Amino acid sequence: MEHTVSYLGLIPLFPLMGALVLGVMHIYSCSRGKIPEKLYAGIACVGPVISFIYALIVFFQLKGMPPESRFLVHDAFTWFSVGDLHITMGFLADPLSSLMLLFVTFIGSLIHIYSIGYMAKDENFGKFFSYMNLFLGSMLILVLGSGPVVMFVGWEGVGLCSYLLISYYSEDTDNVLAGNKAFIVNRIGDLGFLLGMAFLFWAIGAGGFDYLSLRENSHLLTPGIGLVVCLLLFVGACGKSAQIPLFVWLPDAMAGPTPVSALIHAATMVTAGVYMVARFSFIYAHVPIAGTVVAWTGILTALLAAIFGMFQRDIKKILAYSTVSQLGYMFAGVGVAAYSAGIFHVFTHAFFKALLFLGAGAVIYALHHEQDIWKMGGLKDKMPKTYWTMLIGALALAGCPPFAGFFSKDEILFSALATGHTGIWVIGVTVAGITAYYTFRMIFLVFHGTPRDKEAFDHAEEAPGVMTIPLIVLAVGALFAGFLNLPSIFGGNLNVSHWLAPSLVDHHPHVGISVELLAIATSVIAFAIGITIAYRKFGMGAEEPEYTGFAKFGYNKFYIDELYNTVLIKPYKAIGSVIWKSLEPNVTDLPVKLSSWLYQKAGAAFKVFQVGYVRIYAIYMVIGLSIMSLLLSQSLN
Amino acid sequence: MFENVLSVMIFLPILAGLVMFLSPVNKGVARLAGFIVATIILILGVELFIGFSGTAAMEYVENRTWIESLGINYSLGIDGISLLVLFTCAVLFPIIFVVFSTRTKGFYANLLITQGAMIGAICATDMVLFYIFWEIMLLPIFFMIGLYGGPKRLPATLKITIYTIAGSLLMLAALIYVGVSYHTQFGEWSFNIVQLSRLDLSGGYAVLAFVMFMLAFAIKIPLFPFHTWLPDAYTEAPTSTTFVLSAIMAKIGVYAVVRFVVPVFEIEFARFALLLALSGVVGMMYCGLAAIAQKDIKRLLAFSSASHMGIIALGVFCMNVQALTGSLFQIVAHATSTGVLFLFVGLLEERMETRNIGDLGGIAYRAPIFATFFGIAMLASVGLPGTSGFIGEFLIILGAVKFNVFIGFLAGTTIIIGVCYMLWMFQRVFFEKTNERTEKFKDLSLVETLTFLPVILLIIFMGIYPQPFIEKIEPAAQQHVANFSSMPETHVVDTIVPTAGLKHQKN
Amino acid sequence: MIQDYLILSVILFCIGILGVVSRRNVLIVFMSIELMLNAANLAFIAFSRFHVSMDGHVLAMMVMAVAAAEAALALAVVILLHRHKGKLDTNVFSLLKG
Amino acid sequence: MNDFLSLFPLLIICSGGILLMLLSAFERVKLENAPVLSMGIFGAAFVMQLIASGIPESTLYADTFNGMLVSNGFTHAASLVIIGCGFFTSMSCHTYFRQNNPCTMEFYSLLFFAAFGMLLLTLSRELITTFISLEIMSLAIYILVGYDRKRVTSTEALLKYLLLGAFAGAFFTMGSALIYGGAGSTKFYDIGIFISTHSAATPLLIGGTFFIFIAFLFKVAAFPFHAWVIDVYEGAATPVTGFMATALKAAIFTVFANFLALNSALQKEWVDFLFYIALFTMFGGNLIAIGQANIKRMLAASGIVHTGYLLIGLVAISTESFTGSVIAYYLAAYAVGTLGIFAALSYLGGKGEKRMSFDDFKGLAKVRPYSAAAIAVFLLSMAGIPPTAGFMGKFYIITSAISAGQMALAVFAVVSSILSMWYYLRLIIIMYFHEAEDAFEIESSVFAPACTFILVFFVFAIGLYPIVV
Repeated sequence: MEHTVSYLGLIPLFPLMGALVLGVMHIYSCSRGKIPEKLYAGIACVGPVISFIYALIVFFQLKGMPPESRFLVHDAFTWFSVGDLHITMGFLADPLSSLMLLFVTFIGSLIHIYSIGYMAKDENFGKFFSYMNLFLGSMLILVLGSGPVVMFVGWEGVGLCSYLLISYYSEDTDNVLAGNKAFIVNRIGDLGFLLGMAFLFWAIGAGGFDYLSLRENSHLLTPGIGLVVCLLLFVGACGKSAQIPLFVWLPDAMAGPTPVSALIHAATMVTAGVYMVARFSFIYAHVPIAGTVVAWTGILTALLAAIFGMFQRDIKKILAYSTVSQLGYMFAGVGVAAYSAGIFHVFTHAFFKALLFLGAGAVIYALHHEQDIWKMGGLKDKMPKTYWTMLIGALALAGCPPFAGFFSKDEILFSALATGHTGIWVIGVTVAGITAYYTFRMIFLVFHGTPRDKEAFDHAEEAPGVMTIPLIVLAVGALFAGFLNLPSIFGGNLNVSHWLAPSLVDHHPHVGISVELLAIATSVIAFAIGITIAYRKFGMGAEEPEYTGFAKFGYNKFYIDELYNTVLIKPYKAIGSVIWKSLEPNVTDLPVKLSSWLYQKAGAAFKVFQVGYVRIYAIYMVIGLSIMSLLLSQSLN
Repeated sequence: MFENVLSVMIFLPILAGLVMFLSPVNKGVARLAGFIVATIILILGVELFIGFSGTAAMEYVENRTWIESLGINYSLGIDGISLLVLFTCAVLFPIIFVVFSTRTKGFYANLLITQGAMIGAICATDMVLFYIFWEIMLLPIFFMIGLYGGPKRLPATLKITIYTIAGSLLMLAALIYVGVSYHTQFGEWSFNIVQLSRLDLSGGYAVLAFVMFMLAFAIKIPLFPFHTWLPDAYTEAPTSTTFVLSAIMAKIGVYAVVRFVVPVFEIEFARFALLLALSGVVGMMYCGLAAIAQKDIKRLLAFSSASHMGIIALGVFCMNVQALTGSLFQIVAHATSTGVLFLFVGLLEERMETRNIGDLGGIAYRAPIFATFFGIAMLASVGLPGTSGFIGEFLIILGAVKFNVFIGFLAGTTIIIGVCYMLWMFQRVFFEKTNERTEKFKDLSLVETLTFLPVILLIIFMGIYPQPFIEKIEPAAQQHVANFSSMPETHVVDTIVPTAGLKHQKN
Repeated sequence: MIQDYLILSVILFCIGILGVVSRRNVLIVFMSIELMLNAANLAFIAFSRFHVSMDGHVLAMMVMAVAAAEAALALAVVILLHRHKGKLDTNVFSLLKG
Repeated sequence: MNDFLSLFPLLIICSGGILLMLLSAFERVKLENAPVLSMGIFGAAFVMQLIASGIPESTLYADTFNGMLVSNGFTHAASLVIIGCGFFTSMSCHTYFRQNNPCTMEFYSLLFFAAFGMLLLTLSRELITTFISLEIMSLAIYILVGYDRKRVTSTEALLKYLLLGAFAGAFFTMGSALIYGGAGSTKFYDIGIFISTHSAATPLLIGGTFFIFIAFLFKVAAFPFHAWVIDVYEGAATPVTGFMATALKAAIFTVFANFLALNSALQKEWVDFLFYIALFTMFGGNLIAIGQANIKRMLAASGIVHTGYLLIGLVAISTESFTGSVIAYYLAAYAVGTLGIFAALSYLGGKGEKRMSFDDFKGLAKVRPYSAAAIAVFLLSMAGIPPTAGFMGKFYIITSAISAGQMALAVFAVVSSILSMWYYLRLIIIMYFHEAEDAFEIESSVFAPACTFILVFFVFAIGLYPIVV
């Protein structure tokens, strides 16, 4: 059929091959002779770029098709087939995945280029890029997978890569611990995903376990099972996209190199959860309750993370929390069934958040790995490119029209309002204000005012071109990405939404223009308020305040980590040692020990009867036979 | 020659081992000879695997009368159920001979005899024959642990031997009961599993016999709570023995349940399935949790192995085709992941003279190849997609959910529990700072690398393209489940458990 | 009629048993065993009278012969024991035990 | 002709005994060659017995012996076992007496007389014949036990055995008297007829049978008549112990089975009785064995356990189609293992049996790997681990038990053999997993070791090709 193409499988393959080659080269270089970084860099960038080109090809091929039948498939081979479970290693490109494909490969390539500069003179240069390529490959599998199981491969693959890259500086225990945390928390989510798949399969999987067939059979799904499936899948999404209660790993994940944070923990991987919910929109559409749960989880996460963001002092932590909070927005969007809005926010967020991280990276790079914003300041003149690009990013994040963030976020809030989730809308607007506040808190403290750390300031200088060019490109994206989905009120026609429509079960609430205006107005006001407060407090070089009361509470993230530690981790270990120290030897093994002990003792006791006096032996005989004869006489009558 | 390849595969190693015992060869020669024999077996095994046509029927059948008066035959055969177990047993042995050079000839002889006996147990389709090989394969283990084991080897070896023999002697009584009741029902003696599956047993003694069978296998697998011999034995045994125990011998327990218990005792099996599945899951969690508390890598792996065996066993007890196929597949996957991890630990011990996690660290920087291989095997054992470990676990969990949601959920937790202790161990052994001990850690030599590379590739290949394996075992699993579920439900209720115990013998 | 003989033989037999279990002197123990054998003989005779067949008498003869052989061996043992310990107390000979 | 043929081995043994006695009287043969000579005679008898075993139908000596003797497949098998035991015993005696106080020629002639008594016992189908052959056997064995006059332990063993044996013999006579009274005859055949016409439950018959059982149970050392066996085994010379443990047991069990099988009513009457005896014997034996430090005593105790298994065989015999094949096979299997280990002990024991406790055998495998391996094989055979003879024996016993509906007994048998693993493995562990403290120097003699290794071969041969009559 005309939908089958043979090159979809190649898109993930290139980065994976790159990963393999780089890995082998790295291992080789460990034992004999170093390999020049240029060679590594070259190989590293080939994969992503080629994938990007393919992504463009896919995009245009889809564009050439009639909207309702826009999809390409490529069934590479039967992965495994047991009973009526048939899993093919297949790839599916439809508008949704093609959009993801585009920006993942695009941003991925940019960040690879950026990393060449950032990671320069790192002795594990090759390893780093091998991991990055591996990540990109897995991410592409995740995006392109034609069914949940294939998606799960990428899903866990990116988890692995994030583990490897978080614990990249593995000499330091904390980094490794952060990596473990990320992996384990992700695994908790994956359990949800796995069980969700299982339920889904037993419900409607017999007719084929890939999205297209599932979508056809989705009407067979009973609401009960549907709810279970949705919630379980959402658990998976929470793990991957750092939502309540599984968001704790993302801030720690900043232990990895900054490009990693930009690529994995801001732009791509963490949005996989949103992507997944959108993917399964045909199920979520059936069970509104699930949608509501998703939306509320999202918006509450957004609020919580935003509050945490207000009080952080580590520049990357701030960005991390803002990421969590933005992800919350996205879930709110998909939760209220505005899938296209959610995905669009994913899209824009990828640009400006990557931009912010890379900018932060540049700053950190300039200040020799200083991450505390209270030790920065006045870098505006020192590194203008970084400043201006980051400013754009900040504005986009804060949702200032006409930057990208504004449109996407506004779309979400509007749909929340329009679908009658007023509560979500209110919180959303508040969060928008807070976002503006902490974003500009960061900007002011880093770039304005007077330098707080003199000699670090003196050594600081603009990053090399290989790093700034990606910044600029992304800045452009952050500026104009929003216009791709211009709502009608601004004379646009929601291109992206229409593009995504075929692969989503999207419904656009038709409400009066007034509501839309209200939404826009409120979010603009919120932004304004946030930014003014920020300016008041930090505009012109503020001094570090004492964290007290609520601030302290917020700075310590409401002590949630400590809570988990005492409620979950400590007991877990305790159980382990209890089992090993006391349960195993004293309870489980008791019967065995006891029986052998008894046997030995009984044997020892029995020796007593062997007295060695022949008379006694005769007596034994007599006793024995008298007892027997008694019994016999019983049996006689 | 190929029509009785199975006999060759059984008796070539055994004879080689015996000759090695009796002839005064030095250990180098013994090792070489052992390697050659193992390689021949490997070639035969692969050949056999390829030649296996993947129908549900028995292939490579051999049948000779042995003891007419009791209808005991020397009958061998391979089908989808046993294929992968045999494959594992045949393929993994040469590694041992390459990797560990510091052993006496007796050790190698023992290894060969074990292999032969295990292959025999896998191929036997006559219960008595199976029992004989089943018992024989324990003896070399007994000697290997006792002669070449660690400091606290004597209690360990005594415990494993008596514990397992206790189980198998009970099984002996049970299988004789089965044979006798076949004789009473059909008027002829037979211990052939194909004929025995026609039996319909019911009543107290059937339950008793079933319990005795399951006990034997539960001890061997080991199922919770009969696993207590395992930590000591696995830890005290020389690494290659531990490898044999965990990679293959445990699997034979699972295999035997599928092959001998399910067809004969459908009714009892159906009645106890939930309980057994529960014990599998509980064992998985119990051992997984216990693994966290271990200081000794080998013991940690021992517990992790036990934990995975719980899952594999669960797959059998769920008795739907996905779970069963998953288990059969996981048998290989687990052997190639956890089993190989044991070998790696053995190498580690040889180089570092310690297995204590606390004394290690930063090995990844000294030995990237070793670290990579270890990492891949570890990821396979925690069931990461793209490695062999995922397919099996996925299928088993899928089946478990079908079987019972609660069980399925508990079974799912394995992907969390496993990752906890593994990452914990990996962090402390391979990451963090190197110390003066690990400073001078030697990476894998070329030979070792080339030895392990095939296994690592197998892990990945089986993860990415498992279908060739699955399509060979799936029909047999299909049929097995079909036979099982064709069992009339009405039987399940009208079997009574013996209340008066054993006191009413005369029937 | 026959009962009386039987009762007598049983009594003799029991006396024999009592002797074996109660006495420690080897000679006396052997005597008691002889007593038991003779009790058996008595029973044989009585029964053969009862069945009106000669078998019983023959059997009694046989038993006596065997008893004689045993006695011979016993006496040899007695001498042997006396050589070793100078006592005929069975309790002296309890090296083998446990 | 056939009847004469099946008596021929008996005659050979008897005349062999007399011949040796005469030779010793005239001192024609050097003591060295006595065992060789006896081996020759035993071998000849064995061959004859094999030929005789070809006879399918059973021969009743109606006119020659007035039906007091019957020979059939079962007796043939049993006789084969007994003669074989004699052969291997004299083989290991050759080595044993080199390193212990030497014996005289009469020793071997006594061995023959004992064997003669046993053979007669297997054939006898009449109570007094049984009694006489029992006594022939016993008197010979008594003397063999106490043969080493200088060793007080040996004498003590003799005392205990003689005393208690005579005691049990008295019971036998009383029993036969009662049965004679009850059934009017002492021929098994007539008794059988009487029972089938009347009943097995008359007081006289029950009492008589009971007394006779006591005698038998004493001879096979069943609980609670087992106490003597341990001391006697320890006191007796190692080869003699081996002979007692195997041949004697074979003979008694044969006649026991014949007696039980004479009428089904009788067997039914006593099944429960034997059930409990078997039970207690197995577990009592295990309890005694686990505590022993001396190998001979341990083996004696394990002998008690095996008696228990054989009793299971008796419980399970089906009188309608009684072939005794199971019992015969088990006797053979047990005999091979036990003889083997006693043969090994009789040359490893060293001067004056100085090595007899477990600890003396520490690290034997390091010094004498082949002997250690042989002992291990015998132990495993006794423990019933495949592919040895012991396994098949146990297999048959359990099969017969379950076929007779004695599931419980089968399970108990299995449990007791689990318990017995303990002390068998203990010896193996001591031989293999400890360091050698002793050089195990022994008088160089080829016979006992040869005997050991032949028996190893037999253990596997019988195990893998179980010829069931």
